[in-house]
Amino acid sequence: MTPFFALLRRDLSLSVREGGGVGLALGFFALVATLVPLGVGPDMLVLSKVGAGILWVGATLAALLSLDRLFQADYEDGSLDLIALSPLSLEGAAAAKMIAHWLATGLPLTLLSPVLSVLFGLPTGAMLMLAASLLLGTPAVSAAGAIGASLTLSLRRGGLILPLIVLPLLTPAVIFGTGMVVEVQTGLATGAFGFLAAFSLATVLLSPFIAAMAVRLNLAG
Amino acid sequence: MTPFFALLRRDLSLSVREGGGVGLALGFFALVATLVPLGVGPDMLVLSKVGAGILWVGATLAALLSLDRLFQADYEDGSLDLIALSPLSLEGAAAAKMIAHWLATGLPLTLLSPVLSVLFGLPTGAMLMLAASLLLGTPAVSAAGAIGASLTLSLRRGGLILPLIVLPLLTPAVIFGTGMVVEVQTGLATGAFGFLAAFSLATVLLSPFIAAMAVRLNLAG
Amino acid sequence: MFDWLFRYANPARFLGLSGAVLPWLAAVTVLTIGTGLYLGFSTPPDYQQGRTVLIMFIHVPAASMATVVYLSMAVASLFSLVNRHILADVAARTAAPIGAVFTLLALATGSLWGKPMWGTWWEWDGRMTSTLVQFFLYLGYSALWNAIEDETKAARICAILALVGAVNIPIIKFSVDWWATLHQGESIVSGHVAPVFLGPLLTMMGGYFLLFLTLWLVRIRTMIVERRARNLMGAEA
Amino acid sequence: MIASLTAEKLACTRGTRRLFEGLSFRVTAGQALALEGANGAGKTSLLRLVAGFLPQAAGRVFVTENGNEIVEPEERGRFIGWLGHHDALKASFTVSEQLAFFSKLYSAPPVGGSAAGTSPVKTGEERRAALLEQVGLARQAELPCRYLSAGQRRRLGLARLLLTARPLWLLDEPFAALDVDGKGLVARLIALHCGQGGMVIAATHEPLGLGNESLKL
Amino acid sequence: MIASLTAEKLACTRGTRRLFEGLSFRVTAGQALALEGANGAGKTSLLRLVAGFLPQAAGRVFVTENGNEIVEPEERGRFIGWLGHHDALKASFTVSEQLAFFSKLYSAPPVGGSAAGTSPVKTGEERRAALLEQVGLARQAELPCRYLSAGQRRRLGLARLLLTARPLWLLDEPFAALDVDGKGLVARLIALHCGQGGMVIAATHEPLGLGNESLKL
Ligand code: HEM
Ligand SMILES: Nc1ncnc2c1ncn2[C@@H]1O[C@H](COP(=O)(O)OP(=O)(O)OP(=O)(O)O)[C@@H](O)[C@H]1O
Ligand SMILES: Nc1ncnc2c1ncn2[C@@H]1O[C@H](COP(=O)(O)OP(=O)(O)OP(=O)(O)O)[C@@H](O)[C@H]1O
Ligand SMILES: [Mg+2]
Ligand SMILES: [Mg+2]
Repeated sequence: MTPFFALLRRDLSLSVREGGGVGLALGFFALVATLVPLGVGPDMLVLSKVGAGILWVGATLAALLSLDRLFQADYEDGSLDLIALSPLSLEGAAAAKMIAHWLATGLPLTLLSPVLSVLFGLPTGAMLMLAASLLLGTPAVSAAGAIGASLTLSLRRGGLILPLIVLPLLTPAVIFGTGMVVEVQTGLATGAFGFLAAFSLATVLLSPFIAAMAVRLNLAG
Repeated sequence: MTPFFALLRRDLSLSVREGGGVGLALGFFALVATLVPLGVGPDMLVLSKVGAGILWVGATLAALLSLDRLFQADYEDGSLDLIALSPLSLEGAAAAKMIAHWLATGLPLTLLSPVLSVLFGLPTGAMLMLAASLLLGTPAVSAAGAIGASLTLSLRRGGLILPLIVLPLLTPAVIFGTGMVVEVQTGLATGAFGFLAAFSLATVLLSPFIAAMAVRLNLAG
Repeated sequence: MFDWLFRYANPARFLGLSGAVLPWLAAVTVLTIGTGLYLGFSTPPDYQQGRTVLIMFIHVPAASMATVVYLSMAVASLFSLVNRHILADVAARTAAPIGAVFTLLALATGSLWGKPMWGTWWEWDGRMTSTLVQFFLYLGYSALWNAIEDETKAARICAILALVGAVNIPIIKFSVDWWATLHQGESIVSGHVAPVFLGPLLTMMGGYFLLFLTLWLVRIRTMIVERRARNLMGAEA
Repeated sequence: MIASLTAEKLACTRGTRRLFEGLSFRVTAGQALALEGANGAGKTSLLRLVAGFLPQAAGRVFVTENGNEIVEPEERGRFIGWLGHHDALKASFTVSEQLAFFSKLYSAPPVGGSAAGTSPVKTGEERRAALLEQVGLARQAELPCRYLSAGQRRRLGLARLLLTARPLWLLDEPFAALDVDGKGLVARLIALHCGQGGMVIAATHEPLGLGNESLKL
Repeated sequence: MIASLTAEKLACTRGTRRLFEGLSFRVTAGQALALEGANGAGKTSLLRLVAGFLPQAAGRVFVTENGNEIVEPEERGRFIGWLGHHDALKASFTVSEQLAFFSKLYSAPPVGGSAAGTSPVKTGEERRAALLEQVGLARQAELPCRYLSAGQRRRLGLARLLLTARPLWLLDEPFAALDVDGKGLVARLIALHCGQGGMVIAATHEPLGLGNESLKL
């Protein structure tokens, strides 16, 4: 097994064992999707209008909140020093971590989304399109999240600063992602798919380099 | 200064210095209030219907997410051992931490809520009632959060498990809290105020004892 | 290429030079804004908007400064990363709160204007929304600065964030505009502003820009002096 | 002031492993006890048990005060000064802020107490400054703790121990990370504390000083 | 295999404080260098600088391989075996899982390498078992790391160091938390590593063994 996959696998099993893994992000997503109707009230007409948006925001939050310690835990316990000295480049390490994060959160969140769409009474077409848009958009969430995590890795209580930094950068993903669902609901083509794909691709490709740069700076502190 | 206030003051200044303090919870709250409309679409009529619910959920999340390390940080660095040996009882310590947390998050979130209500086009009456309901309900959020934090203090990556444990306990707060706003919007009395007040009071009174018990168990591990 | 710049980038020399320039700059700023306000108040009431049109002279320049300041911050950040110069660090850091205030001013005046014009304090229109998101970018940047204790480290880390944000701003603007548009479109360049308003408006814009430069210089100077004091204290530790 | 700490037929289990059993010992005023044993023998566990954090699997621990046996862990804890593996330092607090907080948390007496070797100064602040001087951190007083070196962190722990002025010291590897000077300081502080009627139990892989009793785990 | 590590006129600044300057030294194959100095003198900082984590304020560090000077921190890092203050252990991983991960991350050679004192065994797994045996953790192989004692954690660090089979060891207080046996083990491992042409730089408050050069900070 190459160093890259070794790290990817370790991060995956860590997120299952210590992060509570896949379950937690899913649970959080489901809770938000349940609480909002409780707060908003049982009007299905209103709910179906806001469903796609709430679910997109909920999935983004669930993914971001489960990565606050993507680099931080390794920094605090000295693992990051050892990773930096290993044959794996920091760019490679960042990419491995990003992919592990997406596999542990983005992907399962996408798979859960159709189930939660039911709570908002989304019709089947919209439901499937929501899942498709999440499949396309969540890699960007993990990638932007990895940048945020690398920037904040030396902060003791980085918890909330990460979404504060990353969420504004992700507005295009939310807009185009829900845009894809609205296209189905209204029947008007707007090209949201293309934009989301381009945004996602660019973010994913750039993120390992930016994250590695930030990690290097942080190790020097 | 008594040990109780010493701890309260320390936690407050820690949350300002290391937690990024008041600003972060507020920022997160504001971001959620911005992202949801981005997902839901710009229709003010829809937004004003869901506003109170979204803001209640957003404020709850902001408060909960900023307390994931309420006990955990002190546990990991050994401070909790020293606190346990101090003249202050663990019950007192839990109460001090809970109050510090409310002062640093619940209170400022309440104060910010009228501004964010504007984003959802809430009329003035609903806006004020929302703030009132948050003022009454956020202490319960901090209190239930302290219980959750004490239960999860030995988990390395407690981030998301905490809201997952605590949010279900807080559904009554969300329901009665938004209920108070709906009363204003519809003019129908439902007694939400009384329920919320009772719930809040009970949670706040019980929480230090439960949290102290959980801390004791965790120290023994 | 930037040799000329670095000759003045030595903090001591910068303090000297900027100290000499600052009083003049401040005077010109006051003069320009004063003139702008005077011209603004002497315009006739708008046939549609009445006297509320005066808000325009506060609002429009503030809104443009939101972007201009971010750009300045990004350029300073680039220097901070590439040339590792403390003056660039300080310049980037000090620009952020100024930018945040301009952005807040644009939001507040826009909101005040919205009430009489559209009947609501807030509408989810493209420009307004992207201004709000930009406000969050400033907030995140400042929060990160304050959270990292070591100053040189904070400078580099935040520079990365500023640049990532700079790349993303056009994308955000575009996506938000595409999402919902209601706000007044571009109208200065395309000549839709009545000439009576155009003069005072352009004057005010210049005034705001000068105001930014003045505030920026003042804050950079204070921070350099503060750092020196701290270094003196630190050298004893 | 307490007169002694007694352990009777103690046993300790971690997970599935019995670390020790039937362990009895007594420390009386003025005595220092060195805990010895290989890595993983259970020294840290015994200290945490005495402090009341870990429950014993069998046996009894108590301190005696005026002839009364105090068994309740929480009450026992009020007599204990703790120096563990962890530093209990907050990255953003300066050295003196950190000490000031613990002084208030422990309602530390502003003058005297049983703090070994402090000259009789007046205010709490002066006393803390004197303590920092004593452990060699005077120059770092205004430095945030994140910048302290490993040994400086331990030294701050020593200052806190003195500050809390508790009669029974539980020390986990008190010599760790300290330079030669620092080790000498610890040995002196232990001797002074015992000289003033205090008690010390220290887990260590290095000798505490001359003439101490030791317990082999 | 590299032939030497050279530091020329190094200076190091932390925050506003200049820790050292004009520091020059050279370690050649088979040599061990002990870093000495009071708490806060800059030993850890020097090690981090050599490892390429901290940028130097002035001067040059490089390793020489076949006559080529390798200055680039990231390339230099490929020769370095690191034992720092922090354990780099994950609470939920067992001792052997932890070691297996690092073995893959470092693409550690399954047989031989420069790992000091391992008998020539075949598979990676056998080799790791032998390493655990050597550092005295055979019984703990399946224990999650959260339950390890302080000394056991350090021993696992030693096993990892051997596993990565790097020629230049940078050790920060390698004796910390170890019992008498463990200290003997470290001294033996250092001697063995040097005997096989390896190099060692160790920050320590205790003597490394006989006949080592030392550098006083
Ligand atoms: C909170 C609400 C508002 C925000 C955040 C906002 C934001 C902006 C922004 C970003 C610009 C572009 C400035 C530039 O770079 O040139 C702008 C320009 C402008 N705004 Fe607003 N605006 C708001 C409300 C309003 C309202 C209610 C009106 C009046 C009906 C208004 C009238 C204008 C005008 C006339 C311009 C100049 C257009 C041009 O020539 O570019 N704004 N505003
Ligand atoms: N859940 C568990 N299951 C099995 N063994 C455990 C468990 N928890 C702890 N242990 C073992 O109990 C012992 C704890 O030892 P402790 O930390 O008290 O040792 P110590 O004497 O302080 O050692 P050191 O000198 O290394 O600090 C270790 O040997 C550890 O492996
Ligand atoms: N930002 C800063 N400002 C001032 N001084 C600093 C700063 N960061 C670190 N220091 C000082 O630099 C030194 C760092 O020392 P280092 O950790 O290298 O010491 P060491 O020799 O390893 O000590 P020990 O033996 O205690 O481990 C300490 O004296 C510390 O106080
Ligand atoms: Mg121990
Ligand atoms: Mg050190």
